[in-house]
Amino acid sequence: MADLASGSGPMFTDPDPEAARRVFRKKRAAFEDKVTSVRDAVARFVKDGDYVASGGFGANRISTACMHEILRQGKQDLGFAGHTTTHDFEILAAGNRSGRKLLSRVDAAYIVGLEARGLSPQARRVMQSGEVAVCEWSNFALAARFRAAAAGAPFMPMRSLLGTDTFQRSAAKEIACPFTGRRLLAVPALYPDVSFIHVHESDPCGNCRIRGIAVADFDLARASKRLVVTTERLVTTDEIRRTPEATVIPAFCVDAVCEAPFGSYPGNMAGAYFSDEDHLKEWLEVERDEDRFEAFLQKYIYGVERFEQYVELCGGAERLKELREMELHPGL
Amino acid sequence: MADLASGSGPMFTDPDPEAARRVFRKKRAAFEDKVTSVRDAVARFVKDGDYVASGGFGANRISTACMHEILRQGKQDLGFAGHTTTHDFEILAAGNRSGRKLLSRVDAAYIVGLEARGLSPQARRVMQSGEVAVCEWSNFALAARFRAAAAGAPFMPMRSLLGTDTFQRSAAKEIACPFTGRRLLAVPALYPDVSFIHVHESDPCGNCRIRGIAVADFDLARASKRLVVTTERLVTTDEIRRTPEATVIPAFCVDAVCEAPFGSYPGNMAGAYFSDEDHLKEWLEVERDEDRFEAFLQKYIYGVERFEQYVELCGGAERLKELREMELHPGL
Amino acid sequence: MPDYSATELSICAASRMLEDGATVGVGTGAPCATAMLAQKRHAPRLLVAFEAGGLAPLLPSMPISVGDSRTFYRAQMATSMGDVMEACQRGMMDYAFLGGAQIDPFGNLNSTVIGDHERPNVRFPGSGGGNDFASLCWRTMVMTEHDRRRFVERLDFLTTPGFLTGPGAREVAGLPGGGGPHKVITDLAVMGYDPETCRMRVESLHPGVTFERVQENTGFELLQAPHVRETAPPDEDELRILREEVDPYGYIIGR
Amino acid sequence: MPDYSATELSICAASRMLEDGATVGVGTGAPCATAMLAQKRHAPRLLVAFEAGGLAPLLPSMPISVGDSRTFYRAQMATSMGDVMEACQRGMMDYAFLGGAQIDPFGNLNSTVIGDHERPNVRFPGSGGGNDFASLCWRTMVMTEHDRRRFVERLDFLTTPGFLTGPGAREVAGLPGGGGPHKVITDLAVMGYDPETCRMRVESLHPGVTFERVQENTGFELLQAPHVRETAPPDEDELRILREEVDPYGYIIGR
Repeated sequence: MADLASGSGPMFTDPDPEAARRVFRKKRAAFEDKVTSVRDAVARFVKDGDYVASGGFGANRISTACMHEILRQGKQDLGFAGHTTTHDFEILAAGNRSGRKLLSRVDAAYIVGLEARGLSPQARRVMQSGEVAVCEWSNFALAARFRAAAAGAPFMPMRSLLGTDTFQRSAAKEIACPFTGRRLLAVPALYPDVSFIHVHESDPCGNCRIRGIAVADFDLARASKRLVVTTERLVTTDEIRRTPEATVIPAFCVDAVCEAPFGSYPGNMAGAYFSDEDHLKEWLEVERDEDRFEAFLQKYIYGVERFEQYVELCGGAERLKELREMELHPGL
Repeated sequence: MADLASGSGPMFTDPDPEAARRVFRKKRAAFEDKVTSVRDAVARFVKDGDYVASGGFGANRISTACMHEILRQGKQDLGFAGHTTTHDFEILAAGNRSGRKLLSRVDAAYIVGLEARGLSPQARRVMQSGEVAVCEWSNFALAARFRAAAAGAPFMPMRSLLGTDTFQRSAAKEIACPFTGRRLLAVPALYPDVSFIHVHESDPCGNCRIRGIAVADFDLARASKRLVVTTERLVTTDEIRRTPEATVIPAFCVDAVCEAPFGSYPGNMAGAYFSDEDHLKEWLEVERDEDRFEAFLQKYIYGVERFEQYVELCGGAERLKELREMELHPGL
Repeated sequence: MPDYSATELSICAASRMLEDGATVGVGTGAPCATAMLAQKRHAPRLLVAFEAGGLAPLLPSMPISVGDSRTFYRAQMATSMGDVMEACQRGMMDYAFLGGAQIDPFGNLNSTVIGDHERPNVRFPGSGGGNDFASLCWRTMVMTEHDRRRFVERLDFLTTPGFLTGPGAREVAGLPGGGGPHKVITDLAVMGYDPETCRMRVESLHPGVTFERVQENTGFELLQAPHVRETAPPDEDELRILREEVDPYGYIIGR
Repeated sequence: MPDYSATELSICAASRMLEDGATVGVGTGAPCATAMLAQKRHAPRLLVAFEAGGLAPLLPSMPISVGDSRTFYRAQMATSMGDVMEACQRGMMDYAFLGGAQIDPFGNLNSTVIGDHERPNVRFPGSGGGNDFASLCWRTMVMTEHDRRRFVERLDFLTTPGFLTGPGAREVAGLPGGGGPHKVITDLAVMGYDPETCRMRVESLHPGVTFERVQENTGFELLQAPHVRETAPPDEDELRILREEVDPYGYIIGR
């Protein structure tokens, strides 16, 4: 096939599995206690200029605790993978204010929106300013990029994106199938420098269980050069070994384990608590006015030291009890 | 890259996802009761000339009940995918005797052997006779072929097989990576006409749970044009819906559900019963002598109507109680 | 003859197009309400899939996100995004049911930017799973409000494929064969596509709506089907299920 | 000085090569016994992976199959073949530990056929996961009996890659860089590979074994390491663990 096209979008990460193999060769600690604090994990594993990815989907099972800490520690010049990132993206976008630039490049499949809740004014300001380099993808394309990296392959073949401006603005390439001759899309492996995944249960070594949908986290965990896990609760390795088929992320992929109860708040955590729609609405509301937003961030993020304090400010145990009710009785 | 090589092995199935899409478009019954007998499932879903695949690994979680039925019904001219197929392959190889030809083509990653137990004389006779066309693969390569088919992609890129006679005798091709320029292996999607997978639990619609390793069955189930599931026990759909993350095979991939307690016997079934090493040894032993083998098959397979009768002949409840003990107390 | 809103009418009209036993990938909002209505009324065996991994849930209420816990509540399987998308790529999903966006005569959609891509006037979320659903499912259904800002001759950005440039263009581009846009349901009419030209055409007008009014609210020339019918209005039963069971709080139908 | 069999010696010698904290993909038989011994003696944090999906099990006894339930008994994860193989491809597996086969001077292995492929004199199982492990793990260890039928100048069939035709050949073929054969442990000696030529060389001789005897039992010319040592014999502790805990029924060590 002569007329194979290439997307013109920027490639933010190196898809070469040989480079990745040299990094992964050093990841080995399957039996090591990796329990640490969110603050120390972010300080130790996130460097300015890193390419970051966030697990979960939308405002569901996201590592809010780590997103806040990245903002609080004032990390700069980060790349970010946006496969239906909603509130997590909204938090990081708050780092691009008053001359600061937390986000400098984004692989975008779904950003700036919060699904049925509307669009984030702050995220839109940032993404419309031209200060952030953007490469376009679809959710499946980004998931396939993590799949390729997790497999240790430089790319994955797939069949969407073709024929659209989304492809033109991506860093994907058209290829001819060696067996059928068909035109296919090849998406490059995406190895994030560091990823943050919130789970229901982890042991101190990082063997993790997830309730409900895994979204792309099976692959994201394996694709990441460094992986910080936050968990609703710590369980023993003995408990993990009772049902090994329930493990989704094995310890040897994990670099840090942080106990973070309600760590997805104000997002949803399956079986634990529903999303706090009032607080999410407040975020969208205050973002309209830069001064109010500044005060809001002071109160909830910059003004506190730990995520637990934020949860307290948002209503603490009382509010979480309500959200638990909503989660357990979804018909109401 | 100018010197990209291709394996010279035969391609037994069509890797084109367009052809497969037309078949999968008709697979829809996510809410239909598909409970039937092993006999009827094999009679209805296996046609002479079909390409067949078997789930599990080695003699572990295999659908022995269906392998026996295929032999009993005298199916002919079948293709077969051999990713560490041991006792299942041994059973089918018994169909290539006295002028009959059950197996006519095999994608081989691991065949004729039973791992630590030794090689099957009958399977070796068949594979050394030249009457069966063989294409060579590795276990990962066959798993990747199922992965490609499950993904609806015509191939998967990977990095083993390269540089060996295994590649030369495969139907794989070398390709150049569109991003790194590296030489890679491309393995073609493998869509079996019909597959047989034994699971721990299934509901009447075919939502299945597996205890322990899934091996390649997540992908095999999705790659198969027709899928026959045998299950240790039937559970209600209500039970399945209680923990949807535990489902490995969703109903809309399944065509038939057969309740087959001890259906992997004399193979191992995790948490239920260990393999019957005495009976497996007897198989290998009698295969040395064609007459004794004939009598053996008469007694255990051709002479009975149902798999349950075979289990009875092998010691029934008493023997299974012993195998359960061995499984639950593996230290002993 | 009950009274009903245009939104209720379009949801009811769309739900009748989802036959029992079909498989559909849905987005949040009206598409999800439509699928829920179909399940509760005439299509109990409609398999609903969500891009984040929810497969055949018993939806207890309207999801806020296509990945929230309602989307896999008592589901047959809570799986991964890849597994759902690969099922679409394998050819197992009949319908993609997408929400509002900028749409052109060939059913192509824009949900990325208005204006220049480097420095857009408006940045929208982007494809999400929309491009994948519309590329890989057999038939794409779109629900949106009907106005000239949404129905445009030329998109600022082609995010999600319809028929692209016309007959055969999807196949030439490498997309799976035989798929593409199916229906567009708005507050004014139901549109399909002309088999010859792949251009949008009016197939039924909602009660009291003239073709002229639809054309006025459309930024390109609309074709007409050989026999333009009147959209059948919702019946009592549909409205009761929609108002009492599907959307009791009126998130979508707004009351 | 305890008495011990050649098999016991080679298992003990091999197990000392597996350092604590390493990751190893093992086959059944001697390789598995070796890994178990290492875990129980000096490498409690040795991560053992089985190709069928068992990850970091607490092996209660010797598996009969690399997929039987012992291989994921109280494991950290019971996963898929693809997940384990992809971990190898990603570069996370230090050692591939393979069993006996026909081997050539460059450490290439044959486990497919003797004679012509279409109509072989002997059909062996084939690659299984061997080719993948040896292609994708960093270092390949092989345990086999030492005789001229096994150690041959030319393989009937190159199933599994060693150094292929010599230095750089793996990389030219497209295999991951920096991997390849590491050690061959037999009942007579421990062999490694000459860094210049990638040809097999004797590194240590088991007590009482001469180089000449090893060469006699090898179908190609063996090189010698600059300083050929004597293989350290097993100590009481190793033998006790091996005999009482690892292989009490003597499946492997045969007693």
